[in-house]
Amino acid sequence: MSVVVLFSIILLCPLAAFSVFSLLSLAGRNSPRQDLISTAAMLIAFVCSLLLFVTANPENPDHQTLTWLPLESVDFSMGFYFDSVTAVMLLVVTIVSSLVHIFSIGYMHGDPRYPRFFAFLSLFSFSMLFLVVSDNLLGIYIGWELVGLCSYLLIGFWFEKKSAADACKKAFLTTRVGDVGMFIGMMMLFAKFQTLALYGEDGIFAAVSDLGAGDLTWLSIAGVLIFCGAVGKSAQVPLHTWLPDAMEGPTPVSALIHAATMVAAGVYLAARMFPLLTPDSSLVIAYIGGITALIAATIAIVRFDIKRVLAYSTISQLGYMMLAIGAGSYVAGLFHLTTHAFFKALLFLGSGSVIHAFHASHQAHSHHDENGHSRGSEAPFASFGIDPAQDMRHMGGLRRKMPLTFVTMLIATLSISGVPFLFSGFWSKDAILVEVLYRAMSWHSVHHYILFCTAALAAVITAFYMFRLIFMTFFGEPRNREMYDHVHESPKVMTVPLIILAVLSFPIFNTIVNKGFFENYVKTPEQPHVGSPKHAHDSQSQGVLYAQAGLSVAYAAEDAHQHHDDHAAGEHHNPIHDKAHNIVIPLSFVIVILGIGLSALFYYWKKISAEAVAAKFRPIYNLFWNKYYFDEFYNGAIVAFTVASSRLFGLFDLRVIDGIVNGIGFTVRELFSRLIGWVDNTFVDGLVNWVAQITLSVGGRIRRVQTGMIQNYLLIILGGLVLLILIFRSL
Amino acid sequence: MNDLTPYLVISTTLFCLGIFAVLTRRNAISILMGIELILNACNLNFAAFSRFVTPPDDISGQIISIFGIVLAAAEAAVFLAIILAIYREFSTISPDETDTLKG
Amino acid sequence: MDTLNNVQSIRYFIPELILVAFAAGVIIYDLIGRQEGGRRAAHLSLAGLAAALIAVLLVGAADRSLFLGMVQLDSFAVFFKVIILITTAVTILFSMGSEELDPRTKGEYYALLLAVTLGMFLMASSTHLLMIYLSIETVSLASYILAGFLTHSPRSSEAAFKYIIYGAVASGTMLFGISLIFGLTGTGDVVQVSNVLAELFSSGGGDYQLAVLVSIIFVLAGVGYKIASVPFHMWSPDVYEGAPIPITAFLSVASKSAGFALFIRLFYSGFGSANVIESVDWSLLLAVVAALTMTVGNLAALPQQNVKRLLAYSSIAHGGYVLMGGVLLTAEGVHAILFYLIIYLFMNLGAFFVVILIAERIGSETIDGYRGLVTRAPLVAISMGIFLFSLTGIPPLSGFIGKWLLFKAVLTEEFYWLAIVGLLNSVVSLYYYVRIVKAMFLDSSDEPNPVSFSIGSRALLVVFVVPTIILGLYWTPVYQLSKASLGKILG
Amino acid sequence: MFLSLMIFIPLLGMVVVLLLPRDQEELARRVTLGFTLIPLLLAVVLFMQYDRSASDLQFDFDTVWIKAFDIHYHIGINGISVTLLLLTALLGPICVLASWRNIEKGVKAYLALFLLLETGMIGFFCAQDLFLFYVFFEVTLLPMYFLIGIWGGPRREYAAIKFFLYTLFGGVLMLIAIIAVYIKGGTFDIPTLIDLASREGHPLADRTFQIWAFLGFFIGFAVKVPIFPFHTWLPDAHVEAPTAISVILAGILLKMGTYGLVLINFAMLPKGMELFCNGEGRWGNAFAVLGFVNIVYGSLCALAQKDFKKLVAYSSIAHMGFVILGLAARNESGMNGAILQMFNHGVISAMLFLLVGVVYDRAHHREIGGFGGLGSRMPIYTGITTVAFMASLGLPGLSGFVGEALSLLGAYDKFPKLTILSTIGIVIGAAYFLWTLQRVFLGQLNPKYADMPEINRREIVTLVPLGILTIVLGIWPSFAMDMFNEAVKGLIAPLG
Repeated sequence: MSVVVLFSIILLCPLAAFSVFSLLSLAGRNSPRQDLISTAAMLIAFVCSLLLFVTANPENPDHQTLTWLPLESVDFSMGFYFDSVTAVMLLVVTIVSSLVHIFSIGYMHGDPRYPRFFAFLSLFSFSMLFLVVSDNLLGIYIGWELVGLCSYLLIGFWFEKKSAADACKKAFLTTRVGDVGMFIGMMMLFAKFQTLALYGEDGIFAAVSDLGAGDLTWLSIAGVLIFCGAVGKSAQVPLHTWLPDAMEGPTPVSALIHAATMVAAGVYLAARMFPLLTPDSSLVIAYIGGITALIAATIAIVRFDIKRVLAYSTISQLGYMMLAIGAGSYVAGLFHLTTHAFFKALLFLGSGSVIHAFHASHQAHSHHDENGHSRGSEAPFASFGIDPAQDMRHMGGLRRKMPLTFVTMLIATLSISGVPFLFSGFWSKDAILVEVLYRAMSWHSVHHYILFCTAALAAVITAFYMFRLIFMTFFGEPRNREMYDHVHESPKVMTVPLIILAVLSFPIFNTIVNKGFFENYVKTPEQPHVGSPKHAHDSQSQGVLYAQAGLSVAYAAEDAHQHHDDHAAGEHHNPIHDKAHNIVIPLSFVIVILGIGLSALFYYWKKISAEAVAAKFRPIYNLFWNKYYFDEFYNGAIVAFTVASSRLFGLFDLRVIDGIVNGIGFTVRELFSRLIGWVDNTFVDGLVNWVAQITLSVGGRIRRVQTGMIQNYLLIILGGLVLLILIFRSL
Repeated sequence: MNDLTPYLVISTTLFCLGIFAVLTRRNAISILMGIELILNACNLNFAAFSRFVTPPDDISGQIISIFGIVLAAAEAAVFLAIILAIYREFSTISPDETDTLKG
Repeated sequence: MDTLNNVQSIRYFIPELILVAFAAGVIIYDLIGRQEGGRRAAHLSLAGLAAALIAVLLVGAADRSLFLGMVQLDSFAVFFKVIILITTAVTILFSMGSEELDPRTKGEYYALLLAVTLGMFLMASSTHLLMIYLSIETVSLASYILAGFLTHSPRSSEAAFKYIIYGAVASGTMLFGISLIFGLTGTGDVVQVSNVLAELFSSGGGDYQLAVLVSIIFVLAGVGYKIASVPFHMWSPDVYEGAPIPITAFLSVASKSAGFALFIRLFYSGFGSANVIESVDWSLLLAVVAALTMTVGNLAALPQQNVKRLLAYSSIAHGGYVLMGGVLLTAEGVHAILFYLIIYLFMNLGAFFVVILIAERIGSETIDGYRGLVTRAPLVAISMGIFLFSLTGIPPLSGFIGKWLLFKAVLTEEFYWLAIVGLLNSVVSLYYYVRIVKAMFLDSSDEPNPVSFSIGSRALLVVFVVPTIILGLYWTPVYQLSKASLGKILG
Repeated sequence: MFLSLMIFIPLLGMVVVLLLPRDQEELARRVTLGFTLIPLLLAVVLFMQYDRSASDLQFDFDTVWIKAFDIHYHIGINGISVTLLLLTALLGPICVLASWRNIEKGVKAYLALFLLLETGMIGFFCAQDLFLFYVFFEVTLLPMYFLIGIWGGPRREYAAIKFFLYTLFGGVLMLIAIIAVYIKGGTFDIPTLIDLASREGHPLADRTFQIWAFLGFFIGFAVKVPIFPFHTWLPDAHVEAPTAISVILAGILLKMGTYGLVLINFAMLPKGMELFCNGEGRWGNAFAVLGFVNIVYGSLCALAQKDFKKLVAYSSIAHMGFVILGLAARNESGMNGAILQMFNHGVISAMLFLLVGVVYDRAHHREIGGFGGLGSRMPIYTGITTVAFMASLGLPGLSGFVGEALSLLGAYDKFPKLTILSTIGIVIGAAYFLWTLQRVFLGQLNPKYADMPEINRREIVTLVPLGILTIVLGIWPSFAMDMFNEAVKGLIAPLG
């Protein structure tokens, strides 16, 4: 079957599933077997993408377009672009999505809005797939916003919960901020190239390489702006605060959207934009990625909510990927995306299974409860506003109760902590470290050395907190008896997806997560050789240009050379590269041992008391516990701003950022509304009314002249005559 | 005396006196007198002009002044009638006190 | 054009004679049988008007100067005569229904109306300063009486009182001005006056400037008092409010029209023609007067509660609009004036008719009396709405077309500021017209029981409504008519 | 002839309705519905018949009306007007349905006035003679005044007169400009005038004249659009007007302003446009700045509202800002975006007002804070609202996005800074809509509305067609854009 047909099937199946639901409900009827419809649709899509992956040949990308808007001077075409990346992404998305569908059948069972959930899942899958296959920025942006919408709808799925309602709005608005940046970037590109198409001979990528040297800065700015979108969606610092809150949504949603696919879309975007990334913008991306990786990891250490831990770990892993892309190692980034998608989804589903079990037990022993999950509020005992069913401090020893969940999650954990050779996570993470170090060594770039250390450190912490999670959840003695007693393993429909995902964490069985295969399958596109003719790798010209870009000539030379043998024979037979490799392999052993060992000392053997350490390093602990005061910073900054300036737009900022950050700020709204309303009434409307007033009062005056005394009238005649004579005399 | 000026002076004075009376008198009758003064000033003008300006055989000026006198009489009649009506309604003929219509 | 002597003139003077005859006839008839409340007298005078109308049309509009150049017979005069006749007839119809008038005296009332009509005929056609003065006086004297016609009504008497004092002074001033002009030119014939003045100044008679200016402005006082233009407008609100409503309507339309006829004749074929005084910018003078008039009228109307008084001010404002057409002394301007007067006739008389009906059925002249009228008397309310919006000048009603022509005339001469003032004024005017509309449509009345009106009055109402709408959609005939009526007025 | 039919059938309907016996209200409603459906039918036919490949006038009909002034009854449509015609004709029956139950007093008068209004609107979009154009422009005033003033909310009288005065004020300034143009051009025929204005040396082409005329027309239309600072009539009018009338106001009347800008200021007075849009000199950014102010200011005000309907009203101001911005760009993407945005805003804002009406009819108040948790009580209503909101905040895949994005993309070419600033509006837009969504639909169900009836079939019928349009145009904008693209090309061709 041709690519087009397969694509259309892949896209249409989920869309159809959603339409069925929406049409039925518009007619006021319920869609009883929505779960089956959606799941079936997703499976079909999966089969098709598998077919694509197997049959289609990524060497010669398939690219088809048709005009979307009939404009002459500018080009608005829609189309799809199929290359190895697309194939991989399609596969990843469809696999995870199908599995999540299946899992949800069990997890969401008995929810009052059961069908709606699946409908939304289908809509999401459609949007995500659309985003992946589309060949131009506009299409990507469309899919981009649509997945945002679905994430909004699904986070707020249990909208009766205030926390959920707030979280979904926060998510939408925060990402929207990034999207606006992305849109501005798009406008810049559009203004320059009169098109938003990426591929093809008049696509942006083709045009970029014809740019003059003077455009380098411009291009960097555009690249960073586009990347803003990714910052929002992939929850990079400083727009990361929405993702942890997004955990208010049902756990399968967290697994699908906020771990495997949507948040990874940011990375995908960065990767797609790879040919636009100048050294400068790359560096920005890399730094943001690195910082995010570290910050998120450190925050994760001190979380107790099992989903929050995973959320922060997601953020930090995404940071990794960004770092990779920014460091110019396209393949490693995408590879980590792939592996991460599977094991993170697995982790979330696993945690979901635990939470499910706990809720079940909770229901078993506290009967006063109707609407399924939507009652995190009434906890039987004190907890920092954490849903008790997600609080790891209530868990422990679960490995006996739910062995399957335990084993699968353990595998995922080993994978994410990068335990050597056996697990996919190791390979991808290792690849990233190697790439960064390699850049650092080959370009003698301090930046990249710093980044490398950050990444390594983050890796240690990752291992630490992941095992902390495992130990606290599955090992030791149960901390909460009566809940523990009611807990039992989840049904097949939930465990099977876990098993499948677990299998997908072993490179041996799966080509898709096999580094060797992946590196051959996915090819790094060229980055802009701004100013120089296409495909020219003359190191001199490169040097000059990158010197203009404010980088060392060596960097430039190496880079050119690098590109050269990229095209010759991949990155392997490159001395520096091998050197980096040889450093990283042992290092990752150290990392893993360090991380796991520490965490074991804390939480397994209990040799060291976490509390004690926390007490010792109270300030740091607080820093972590309070998530680096990001939310507080936003609010605080704004409050300070208000106090500082009572100016209208100051207040407006207050209102909006507050709305973005935590969407509460009711008092502020009051204040703001009064001000704006006041301005509108006083200044704008007031002016008009004022004129009206004047007119009326003048009317009144003139009226008063009409005294009713005839002789005054006569006087006025006289006056009028004299006046007229005087005036027109002088004229 | 064969000069236009004194006539004009007189007539202008009459006119001004008339206007003055009309503006200042607090009694309808005196106002009527003022009006008569104005009209007579005009009549005087016409007569004088026809004597000094227009050719001797053209007496239209004097005719006009006669018309003026007639009209003055008619006006006076109507005026007095209205004054009576006013007196009936307001039991005063002072224009200051007949100011119910205003604004 | 040929000048006819008195004997020859008679046959062209028949319409006026008919009016005189019927006026006399009505009085005599009234002396004999005044029992039946003057209905017959009314019919008789209507017949007289009809006869006069026929006569006017039969005599035709051939250019002739009657009575040795005292009176001019031309299409221009005919046009105004017709307008005046129609207005008088309508006024008589109004009065027949009116209950505020004392039935016993209605006979004299009609006779006086005929007399006024005669005077207005002369105003429209006189070309000699003396004739002008006489006609004005004729009209005024009769109007004074009519304004005060309501026995035992202090308001009416007061109106008459003020009217006559004001009128006498104004016309006296005018007469003084006339006398000066006579002295300066040695003639009373308007055309000759202009010629003499022209050569007087062409032979560098700069030292006469002040004299001429003063005299012309004095004359302007008389005319301005007739068309109630600032600063000679102040009598009209009081008189309009005090006088019987039919008379108010009559004055606001007929005597304004006659006044404009006089104004045009005087300034176009008289002082205006050769722009007798180089040093005076007549256009500017008139433009200022026009702008002031409409502004004062509109602003003063804003706070009014008494609908009669409100309409009085509104008609002052409309005088201002019309005056805009006369500002530029162009054919187009005069044409616009004639056209506007036709439309103004319908919408203004219509509005006053509604005021009469309301005053009699609901017994209120204030806006409050109009509350919820649409539920009580839909036809009347809707008609009133149409008249008012037409007066505002909102398309597709005829009032808009009238304004449209005026503004076009002004803008053609690139008098932009005047046009802007005028249009902003019409926005202001919307405000007070809508106050009545609001009362009628948006407010609810305290007593919802419907009010009934006689078939006749409803028919008459429709007679006003229809042209007000139709002329807004298709006005070519009227346009042609008014164009034809210009005649040689512009020399 | 076709168009004349479309214009005057509602008028005929008005007569018929007035002739119906007083007590036959249901019948009157049916009749009105019928008389609004016919134009819709015609409009659809028009839409099919229209030759998309031509930029000149089609269905042209021209006959002398007033000989003396060479005033013609000249109607015809180009691609821009045909889309707006379709919108007008579509909203007609929808509004009749929307006011089926919630207008009790004076039903006949209401329907009659509504039909008159429709005649005015349809005529306005067809008129090709400046005089006719102005007459139709003003004809919409009277019915609107009464519809707001009689059937409106508590402050209806204030709102009505305010609307009336504002629009008339703009109207008279426009009238001066029209007369001036007529005096210079000697005709009212719009195509002819456009042609004359493009000839160098012709008095119409004189730069200073064009600038002044531009200002006259601009103020006239700016009041209708409304453009800051002439906007203050809009919130009052929208809030006080009954649902159906708000729909017409937002859906059509605002478009009359922008349509006029395109037809007159843009096509007939290019030199004036040049001065205010070329981005150079003191005035070069004026037009775009106004667009920017509308966007940001409108969004800010919307953000500040507590009244559901007022919020929607202010959002309209913001959305019209995008239109202005797109027009200011004067390039293909900007213009097409602006015009598409006109159409889309017509559809979306209509939906929004209908939705507000739905909840108002049930709860009899519009306090955003006064609801809560309706999502669980009325899922269908919530679903439709979500679609409308998302469309309005410019979610891709729904029609709102395309117009906005195109306008911005086009405007960026000319006014980069302003356009970037304007994107703030996108965020704020999301902010206030989501805020409303949360306050009204999310959270615990407000016990006061525990038995709030779900949206009924009639209301769904009014909403669904608009919803479909929203989605279709979001996915396949060419559906509408094909219609006016040629016309737009014709407009911007002279600019090179």
